[in-house]
Amino acid sequence: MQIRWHGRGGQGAKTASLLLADAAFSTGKYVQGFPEYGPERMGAPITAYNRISDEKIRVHSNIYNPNYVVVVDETLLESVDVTAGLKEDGAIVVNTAKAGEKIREKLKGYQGELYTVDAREISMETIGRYFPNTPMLAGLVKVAEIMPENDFIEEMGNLFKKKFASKPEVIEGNVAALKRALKEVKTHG
Amino acid sequence: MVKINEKSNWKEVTPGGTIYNTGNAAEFNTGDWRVNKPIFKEDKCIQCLLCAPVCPDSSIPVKDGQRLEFDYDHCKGCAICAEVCPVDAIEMVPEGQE
Amino acid sequence: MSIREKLSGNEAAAIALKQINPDVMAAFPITPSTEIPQYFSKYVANGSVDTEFVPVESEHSAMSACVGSQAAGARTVTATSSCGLALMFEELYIASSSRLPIILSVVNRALSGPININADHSDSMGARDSGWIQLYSEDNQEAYDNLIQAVRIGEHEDVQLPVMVCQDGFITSHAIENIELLEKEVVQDFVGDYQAKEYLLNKDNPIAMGPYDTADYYMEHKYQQNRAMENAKAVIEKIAAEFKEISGREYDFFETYKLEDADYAMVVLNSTAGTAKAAIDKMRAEGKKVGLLKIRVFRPFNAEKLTELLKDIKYVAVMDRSETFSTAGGPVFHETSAALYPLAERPELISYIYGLGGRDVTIESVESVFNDLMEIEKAGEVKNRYRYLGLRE
Amino acid sequence: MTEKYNFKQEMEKEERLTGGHRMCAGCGAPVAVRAVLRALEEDDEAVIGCATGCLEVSTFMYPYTAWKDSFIHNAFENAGATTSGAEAAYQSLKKQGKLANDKDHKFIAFGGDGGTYDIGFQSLSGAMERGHDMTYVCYDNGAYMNTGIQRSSATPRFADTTTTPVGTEKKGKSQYRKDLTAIMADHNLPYVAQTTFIGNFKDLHQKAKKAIYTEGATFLNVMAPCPRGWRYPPEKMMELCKLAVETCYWPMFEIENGEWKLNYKPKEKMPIEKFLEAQGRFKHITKSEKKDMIEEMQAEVDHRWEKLLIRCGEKEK
Repeated sequence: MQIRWHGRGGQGAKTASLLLADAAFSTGKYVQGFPEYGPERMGAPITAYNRISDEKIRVHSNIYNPNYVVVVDETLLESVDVTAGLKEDGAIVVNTAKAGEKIREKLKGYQGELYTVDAREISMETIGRYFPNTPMLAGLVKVAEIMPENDFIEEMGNLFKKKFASKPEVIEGNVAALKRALKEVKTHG
Repeated sequence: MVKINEKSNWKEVTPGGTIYNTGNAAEFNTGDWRVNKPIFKEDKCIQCLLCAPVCPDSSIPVKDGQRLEFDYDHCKGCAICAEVCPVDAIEMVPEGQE
Repeated sequence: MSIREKLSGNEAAAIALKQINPDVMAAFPITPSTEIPQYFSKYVANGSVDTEFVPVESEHSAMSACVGSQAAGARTVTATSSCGLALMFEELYIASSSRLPIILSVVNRALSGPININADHSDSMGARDSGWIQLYSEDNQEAYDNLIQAVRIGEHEDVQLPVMVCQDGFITSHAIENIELLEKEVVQDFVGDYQAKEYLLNKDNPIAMGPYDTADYYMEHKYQQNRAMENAKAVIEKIAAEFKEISGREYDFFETYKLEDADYAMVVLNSTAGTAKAAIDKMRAEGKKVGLLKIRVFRPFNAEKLTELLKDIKYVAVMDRSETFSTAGGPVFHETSAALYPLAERPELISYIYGLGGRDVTIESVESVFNDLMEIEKAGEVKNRYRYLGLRE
Repeated sequence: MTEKYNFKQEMEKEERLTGGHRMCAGCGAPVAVRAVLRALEEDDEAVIGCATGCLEVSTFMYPYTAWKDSFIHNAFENAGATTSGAEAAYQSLKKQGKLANDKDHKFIAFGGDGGTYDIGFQSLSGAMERGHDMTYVCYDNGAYMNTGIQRSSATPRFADTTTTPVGTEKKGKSQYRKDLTAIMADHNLPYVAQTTFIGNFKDLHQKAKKAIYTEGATFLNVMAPCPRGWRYPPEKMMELCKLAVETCYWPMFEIENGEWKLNYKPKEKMPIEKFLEAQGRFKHITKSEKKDMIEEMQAEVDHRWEKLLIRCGEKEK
């Protein structure tokens, strides 16, 4: 399974790809998580990738034909060809509060499945700040059926404990964000 | 000069990567980095121009002692200008919701 | 009218630079090339050149200032040795990738450590892949002639690459020998005025140099450098032909000495070539069919020509005055071997590491190498292909 | 030679740094560059050298450059030497009559604190000591931001950086910052100044003008906040600068031909805590119960401020 993340520098798309690799790793999968490195700064469009497989992964190239695309920042739909190479039987998960048809208009004739997550609302109401990567990660796990939801929540809880060792107060909010996102992913066919 | 892009072959890129049309970053759009957008309220503006020097993206043009509309091709929406404006003549709104 | 003189290699290099009359020289002293900026400063002090001399605080800054200067549109030169060249390492790559035809007079010396001030080629051989054209000089005459030609080679519009001209520390840099100099006016006519096409000080067309180059462009830029190096081959020949007209002296990628009918040959560069010629004369008088191939141009490496010259030789000793610690020979050996590989029938190649840190090379030591080759022929097999010459065992 | 500062007129000057560069939203560095370049007379040409760093890689990504003037980036540690080489070329070509002399060329080098205080310090010192007719401008954001917020010798004590992380045993950076402006003053340069962004940029403008139009090697140290490294909301840039000045963490002063002059003296010195608590990188000391680290830092700020007052003749020794 190949996944491509579109985000902006500073929004955590790279972190999300690394967290996803961690979570999938915990289920015994072979994983890759890597960003495309460049000199881009905070706010610039960036790309990150995941490969998840039952077999050892040997390929070390970028991903050109992903099964799944995650768009962490909706405004990227205007400037980046997010569905480029996306497989017809794949799916795209977009962070937006907008209706599915509004988003589909921007996807340049893409016919495959579209899912949306209102990561802004979820993040603000659970974490208290705008960290769209956490809900988007949950959205993707649900859509791509990467692992059972309970295992995912448990594993992420463990990861957050390590990641936020110095600020344990944010762990609960992040876990809540995951749970809500799992429930609130909307499908638009 | 021929426009160089990532499809240009080795004969077309400039030797040493030297650029002959300086200042051509103006052709590169960073406006789409913006998540929040500054809106210029001309009626409130007192033309003190304090917003102009603080812009990291050279996106507040000044002419004849007056600041003009934002250069939205390059503004990244950092909001420093809105913060320094003494009369609230710059309002930040989420991009796409102006 | 040539001028007969007796000069050390450093004096010869300094005079070549004086006659070239560059716009800027930025340099930092290091043994054994120190005398070159010293002599040059004197020319500046006495007004015999128009050059702005920049006495920088390190070799890194020397090459950095050269990059800034040449980029600004000035013909720029410097000189260094050993650790100085090593300190310039990063800048060597930037100079060549920025396509700046800077001229560097290298007086070869061993790299530390341990610290050692005498001749070997570990400095310039370490820089062999930095994108500079490399010319090697057997004596003061060649150091002088090569520097004058280097200006035209590097600045040629098909090339636009920096050139380093090497000679052996102390062995030639500090030895007084006969030399024939050209008249200053002849040299100045030969090198001509420098006019960069695009440069920082061009007030009508400002430029920007030294970009961040992403993976989308970097390889194309590297291939351009590769093509410039390829173009340099024809330019080197053309400039040599023109130089012959003003000097009567002939230059090519390689110089051969009694090679044509030789069974045993030595591949070598810089001062040892001269000693080898003397040894060859001695052995030829004894009826031994020995010969020499001297490399003048190591970058670009003219593999085709080298193959043509060596293909019929039976045994070849390839001499390296620098280590690679590959345990499989030095850089000259590697490149010679690679060049000959496509031949169906190849000479037998033996690698010698020799003369490190100034270990002397005599007629006898050269003879011993040829004798080794004859031994190998007699034995019918090569027992040890990677050898050290003159090592106490 | 301090000219009257006509703010409106200055703001109408054509930009010499265009938009379209890839610096972070809210970055202080391009604000510093714009302000320095505005000090150039419109008719004067400039050759600009730049050390590797955020500013360079983000303003000159092939095939785009945001710089309108001639520009050269060489490496990280040699903006001083590179620009000095370009200046030497200018002197040589001008002297030989090889350049059309109808326009003056000014030479300006930019470097961050990494390229200036640390890896480029030798090259800077050499270029300044040789007295090339150039201005070196450090945009000091107090850490190696380009490589991901590692400490530099300009980083304030206690700052949480990726090479001085806060842990159970360490409370951020152990050392106070290097006083580079004073070190440059000790090079006996004709003009050295320290400034940042205040109000309508009058102080920065006048200092840049003096630095560029004083013959010989001159040095300008401009504090340029980094929202990412300092961890503050980007829109607060001007507030951060004001806090740095009002707490006397970043005093504004100049040294003209050896004469030290204080350009701004707060009516009442603000406690350093105000500057620290505005930044996430000091959260571990401003939010902890123990105030001794803040007191320590206050003592050092006070000590340096007193020393500066004496140097500037504002106070008896």
